[in-house]
Amino acid sequence: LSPSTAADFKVGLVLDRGGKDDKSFNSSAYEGANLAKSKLGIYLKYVEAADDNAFEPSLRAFAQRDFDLIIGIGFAQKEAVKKVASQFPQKHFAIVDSEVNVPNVRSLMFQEHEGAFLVGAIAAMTSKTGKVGFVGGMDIPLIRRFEMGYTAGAKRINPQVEVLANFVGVTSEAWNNPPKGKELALSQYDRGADVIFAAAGASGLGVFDAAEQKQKFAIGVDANQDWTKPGLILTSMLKRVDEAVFSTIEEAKAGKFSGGVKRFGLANNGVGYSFDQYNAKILSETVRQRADELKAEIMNGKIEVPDYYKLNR
Amino acid sequence: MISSGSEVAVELRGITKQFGSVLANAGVDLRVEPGTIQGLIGENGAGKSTAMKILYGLYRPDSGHILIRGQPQVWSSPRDAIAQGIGMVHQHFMLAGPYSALDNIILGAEGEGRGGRERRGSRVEGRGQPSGAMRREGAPDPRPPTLVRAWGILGRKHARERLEALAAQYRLSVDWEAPIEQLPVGIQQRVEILKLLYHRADVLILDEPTAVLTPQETNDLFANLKKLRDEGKTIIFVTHKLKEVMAFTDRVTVFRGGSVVGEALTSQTSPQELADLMVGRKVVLNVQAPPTQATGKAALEVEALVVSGTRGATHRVSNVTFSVRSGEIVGIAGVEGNGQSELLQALLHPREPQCRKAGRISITGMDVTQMTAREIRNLGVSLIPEDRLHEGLLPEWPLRDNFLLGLQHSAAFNRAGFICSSNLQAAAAKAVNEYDVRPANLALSAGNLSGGNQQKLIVAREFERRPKLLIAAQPTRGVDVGATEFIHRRIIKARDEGAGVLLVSSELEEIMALSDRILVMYEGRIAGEFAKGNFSESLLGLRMGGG
Amino acid sequence: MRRLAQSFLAVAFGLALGLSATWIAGENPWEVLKILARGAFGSRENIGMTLFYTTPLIFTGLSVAVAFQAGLFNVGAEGQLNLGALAAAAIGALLPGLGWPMAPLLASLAALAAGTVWGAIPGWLRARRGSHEVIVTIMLNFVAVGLSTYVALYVLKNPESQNPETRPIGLAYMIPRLGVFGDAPVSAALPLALLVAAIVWVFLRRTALGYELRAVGQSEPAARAAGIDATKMRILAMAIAGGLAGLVGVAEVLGNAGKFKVEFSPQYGFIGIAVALLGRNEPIGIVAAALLFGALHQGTRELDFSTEHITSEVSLVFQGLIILAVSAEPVTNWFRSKPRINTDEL
Amino acid sequence: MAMISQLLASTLRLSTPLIFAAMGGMLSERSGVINIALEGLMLMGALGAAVGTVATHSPWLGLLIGMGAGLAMAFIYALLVIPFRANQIVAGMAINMLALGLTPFLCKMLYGVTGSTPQISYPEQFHSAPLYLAWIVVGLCWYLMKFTPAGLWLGFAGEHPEALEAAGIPANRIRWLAVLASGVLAGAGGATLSTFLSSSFARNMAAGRGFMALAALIFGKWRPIPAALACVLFGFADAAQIQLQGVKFRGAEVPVQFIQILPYLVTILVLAGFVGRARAPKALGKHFSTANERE
Ligand SMILES: Nc1ncnc2c1ncn2[C@@H]1O[C@H](COP(=O)(O)OP(=O)(O)OP(=O)(O)O)[C@@H](O)[C@H]1O
Ligand SMILES: Nc1ncnc2c1ncn2[C@@H]1O[C@H](COP(=O)(O)OP(=O)(O)OP(=O)(O)O)[C@@H](O)[C@H]1O
Ligand SMILES: [Mg+2]
Ligand SMILES: [Mg+2]
Repeated sequence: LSPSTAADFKVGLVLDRGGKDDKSFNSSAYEGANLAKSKLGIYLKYVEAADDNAFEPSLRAFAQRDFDLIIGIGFAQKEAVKKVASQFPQKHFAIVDSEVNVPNVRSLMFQEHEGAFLVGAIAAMTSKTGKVGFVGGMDIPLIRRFEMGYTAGAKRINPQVEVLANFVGVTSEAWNNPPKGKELALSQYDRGADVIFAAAGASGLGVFDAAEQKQKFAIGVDANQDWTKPGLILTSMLKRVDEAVFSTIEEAKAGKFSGGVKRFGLANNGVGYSFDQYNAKILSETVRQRADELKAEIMNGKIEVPDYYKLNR
Repeated sequence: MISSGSEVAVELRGITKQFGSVLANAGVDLRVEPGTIQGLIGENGAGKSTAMKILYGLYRPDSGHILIRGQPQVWSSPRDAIAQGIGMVHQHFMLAGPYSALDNIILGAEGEGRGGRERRGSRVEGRGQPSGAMRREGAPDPRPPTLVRAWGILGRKHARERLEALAAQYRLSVDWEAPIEQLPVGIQQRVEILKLLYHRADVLILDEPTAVLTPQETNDLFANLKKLRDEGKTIIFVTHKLKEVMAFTDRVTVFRGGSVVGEALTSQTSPQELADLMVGRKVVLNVQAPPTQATGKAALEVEALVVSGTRGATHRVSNVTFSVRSGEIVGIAGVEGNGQSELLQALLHPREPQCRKAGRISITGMDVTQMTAREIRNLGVSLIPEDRLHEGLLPEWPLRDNFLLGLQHSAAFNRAGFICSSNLQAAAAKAVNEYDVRPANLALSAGNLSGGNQQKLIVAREFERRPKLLIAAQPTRGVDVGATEFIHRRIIKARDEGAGVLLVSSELEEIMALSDRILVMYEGRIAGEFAKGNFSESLLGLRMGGG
Repeated sequence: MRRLAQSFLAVAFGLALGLSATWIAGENPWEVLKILARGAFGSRENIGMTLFYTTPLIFTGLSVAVAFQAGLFNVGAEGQLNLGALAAAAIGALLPGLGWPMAPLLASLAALAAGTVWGAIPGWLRARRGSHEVIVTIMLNFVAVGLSTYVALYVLKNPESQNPETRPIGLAYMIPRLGVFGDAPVSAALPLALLVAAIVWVFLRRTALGYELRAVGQSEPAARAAGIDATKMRILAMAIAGGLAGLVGVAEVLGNAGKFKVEFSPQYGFIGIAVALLGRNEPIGIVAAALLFGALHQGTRELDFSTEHITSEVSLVFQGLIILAVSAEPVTNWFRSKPRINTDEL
Repeated sequence: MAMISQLLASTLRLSTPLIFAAMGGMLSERSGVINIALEGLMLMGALGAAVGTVATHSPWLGLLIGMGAGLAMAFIYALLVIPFRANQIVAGMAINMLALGLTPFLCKMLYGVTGSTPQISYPEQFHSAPLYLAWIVVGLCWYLMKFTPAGLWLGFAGEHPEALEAAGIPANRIRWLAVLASGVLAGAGGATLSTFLSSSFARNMAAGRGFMALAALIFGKWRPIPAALACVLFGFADAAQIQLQGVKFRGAEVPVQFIQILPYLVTILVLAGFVGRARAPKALGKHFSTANERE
């Protein structure tokens, strides 16, 4: 079974139901942890939860088996992490996307709306039609947060801009339905959108297919997805779950683990937009300059990006 | 091909077939000469159909041999038998409702309508057929493998041409394009016979073909069969009606308990002799009920009842009015499918529009048209349904639970909604003994009883209600002579105890023996009413045929 | 006894097939089996988790079985249990002031009622309109998920969480936990499920109504001829089936989560079909079968943990294979509760 | 105007997988075998086609492999419901469950990735061929059922298998072939999901389409052309739903959830017979044993 390993620092990862390859935050978190495995030589073990009630026993099983750091991915694990962390105060825990106020838990929070704002602005600047699109996966608050930030960013550039927003579905199948994602995107392109932001897990791949078919732009999410369709993915809204996970592991291994909330926003590059050789030709200098100005304005508080979480309490 | 003298068209030798614990055929020997009509007669369950299905290749015999024109055969499916010119009209028609008559006929012989094509080559390597076997002349020919034929053509046009010629020859015209389910049974049977002719069968097996026919239709059928015989076809005709055997066959074979117990030239035997052979003892062919002693108030009154047909057009029951008084048996005669079933459904479920469109029904003087089936049954209505396995029993349940059916709310077995199993057990045990249901094992599932015993179980249960109105539909169908006699006596007893009895039967003899009055139903109407002593079989037969 | 042996064989066969799949994936099947067993029964908490998953499966198994006894196939338990849970959570969210014992009682009744209504709809459509209940219930599952998601997101949203879930219900609503199972959320819903199983048994086997319901399932024409209102029985059976599935809400909301979470059910409704099949539609068998499938679900979590190549989906493979093995003849004979007594043996 | 043609194009695309699956279902159900398993067969087809296309760089070969995957799963189904006489609904649900679990499992074995395959590059995807192919299949099914002996036998196997047997044609063999063919067609339907409507396999990507196809089949009264038209109707409902999202009604946005459940509600209304009752093949769901087996 588990290969004997020299690594004496053991990290356990409890992934959300989407699983390791959800092309979204689970993938990203796994990549960060995997990077830590190869760079830092830690021992890494991950499990995928089959249902919501499996989080708690999985977290606990890691704790009981002397894992040093246990990371829960996704807000669905909030209560489970809270409970298990309280039961094992000497262990270190981390959770992505949710705040847990227990001393031995580090909460890794991302300001998705800020990143979405930037790509919204980029979309509006690039759009020639004055219409941009948004394709969300499942209709949940997190995705609404992306949508709201994106819309605000676009409107900031062009108050007349029209944002077409669609959701793939109402169940978790929505994250795994690329045909539907593609159809939604095709429809938006047909209605005049020329840039579409996909925040839809694996369904986003369908949006990229549509972009290729229509030779129009799409925007990726979470990880840098520019490489998947070079020349068509305008940029990706980065949500650096991988870096947050990696740095948490790194610090914990070095004995510098601290609890509390760690926010990842524009300021510390926890969210942002991508720029690399794959989109260098399509993301113009001026657009980037304007985006960076906006970024600065957000950071110094000149612009307040609307936050769906706060507005919908 | 007219046969020469002593050649045997079909021979069964020592055919044995066992179904589970039932020995359906125990060494059946049968020889049929070509160009004759051979009657097969025997009681229900005697093994006639089984032997014929073996001859047709549907069942594989456990042991024994089949010889066609002297050549031994081993058949793995009806395909082999059909190729040897055997054709069969089954007791239950082998027709698929939504398909047209034409499609039903060409099934299995697709693409054969085109003249001559099927006559080429000889059947060289028929499965199990000894090499050197003679090719049967005029037989449909060895066809290409099924999977190849599947993609061929249906050949509807050619088929139709050939069929029209056949239909003209035998005066069997049919609406070729109509879905089978929209054709009357009599026509459906024509389709079955045309199917055999179309498939060029020269041994025709007909399993109880007259059960669904009027006397007139029966005569037409036999006229045709005789014509076919005279053309050299061999006909095997299964029935349990002695009269038909006497009138239409050349030879007769009697089955009992899975074996052949006698064989004779029809001209040299008599109905009584055949009946005694069939049953294995001397039988009184008909127990007559003495006329009723006293009749009371009306047990059932039906006024201007109308039941609409499933497909809109014609009414299944149109404007039927009659009554049954307590202490009398009213028989409803008629060929099946003339509205009797619908009439019974209307009596039980008058509230449901598909069961009753218009008309008034009252039972024991109470208007029941707005009552539920349960309320009606609670008035003291007992029912022996026509299809006992479907409507009378829960075949997979034990006898005890079957005995409770319909009585689950009766005070004897129900305590505040709970079933009182000790009472039930006791009552069921008593009834099973009294009505001689065998085996008297209350834990046995009802479907495992023989037909006669199933019927006795139903009778026992329905008489437990002490009926004021007894509706008995085909009460002795598929029941052996002993049980028939028993059930008849019970029905008479119920009448004598004051119940009104509505007896629906397609067996004229039964109707005539028991009824105090007879109504004949034809196409949903009452086509005649006769008081006791006022009818003859021929008169009833005429009315049943719409005459 | 022979039936038991046959079921056991079928399950073993299904398991063996599943294990060979893990073997192809590069695991040692014997080890896999040991891990499965350890995961399901290896510790107090694991036993507790097994029982936790068993509880809803008893409800859904009974739900499928009651419908089946009336000759209907309830593929809709998944939708019914979602609405049941939603209703319980809604009562808790809307009436926070209610005290014990009114609070859990009312919420449980709400779960029951919501499931009943959602079950009665296909029952009614089947009985009155002739719509086939299998397809209708499948469609209604999708509708139920859409409705409950809407309510959870927009009507009773939990402001404290980004999760699609309703506001938490008050503490007064929670039913007691069974402490012996460590941290596993085994609640009083388990004894409730056992009690309900007993009630269902008495209803089906000992009451006139249950008799009528089963009679309709055996043969509608015979039941109708005997004066039983088959239409009413069909609707009743589906309503009861829905109610039973709705009770999953009690276990989930009042016994565990304290709120309705979108997609909380790992397909309890569908596994319920397998539970009923394996339990031969009899309450005692269903309890045993629910335990088996609960153990399988819990045990595969441990597999994910303790092996290299096996993920949580394998539990679906196992379940599918076991159902296939059990559904094949001759076991189906008993599923149709068809006692085949040979007259020779009498 | 443009909007209408978009809607139409979208409708045709979205109905393509349904049409394949419904035709598969038609063959199976007309032969007397209920096919709840369409969903699982589609899933296998989707995976097979994605894997095949990734491996061979040809969507046509991918399609063949997808059909093969559907066929393999249908083989298991047929084995269970024909000789082993399993309850068709139970076995169908089990096949769905199995496919749901098996596809990610296979992905993991093949690519080390749970539940998805690598992307198929744009030039290697189907662009419109499946759309035409679907209608060719409809035409072939129509021809088959109406004008060939095979179609007649298939129909008899589902209406009155005893009659078929008595005509010398083995009914269960016909059912076997019909179920296998349904696996091939449903597999093709799944293949269009991963190689035409998108460019990779994703876990559970059939997302209820197998059930929709089944509903369309019933709506179409088990006949090829009406069933295909019903698929188009459902495709239209799906396409229109996309356009409807975000539409305001009395000033408030109509919730996505309500729009998403529309096709299911339509199906229920259809099944409730408000659009004409369907008559199922008479022997649908009933096991058949040849006279010789029956003893
Ligand atoms: N397929 C079968 N399986 C089991 N038992 C059978 C089967 N077919 C016939 N039997 C039994 O074999 C016996 C002979 O039946 P068969 O149908 O040959 O009688 P029959 O003479 O044609 O009677 P009937 O006049 O009622 O048609 C009966 O006891 C019957 O119940
Ligand atoms: N998955 C399925 N696909 C298609 N048909 C199915 C499926 N499952 C069951 N069926 C069949 O569909 C038919 C639905 O038609 P219908 O409502 O007429 O049935 P029914 O009510 O049993 O028959 P009747 O109308 O004669 O009472 C049923 O006969 C049922 O056997
Ligand atoms: Mg007879
Ligand atoms: Mg017979």
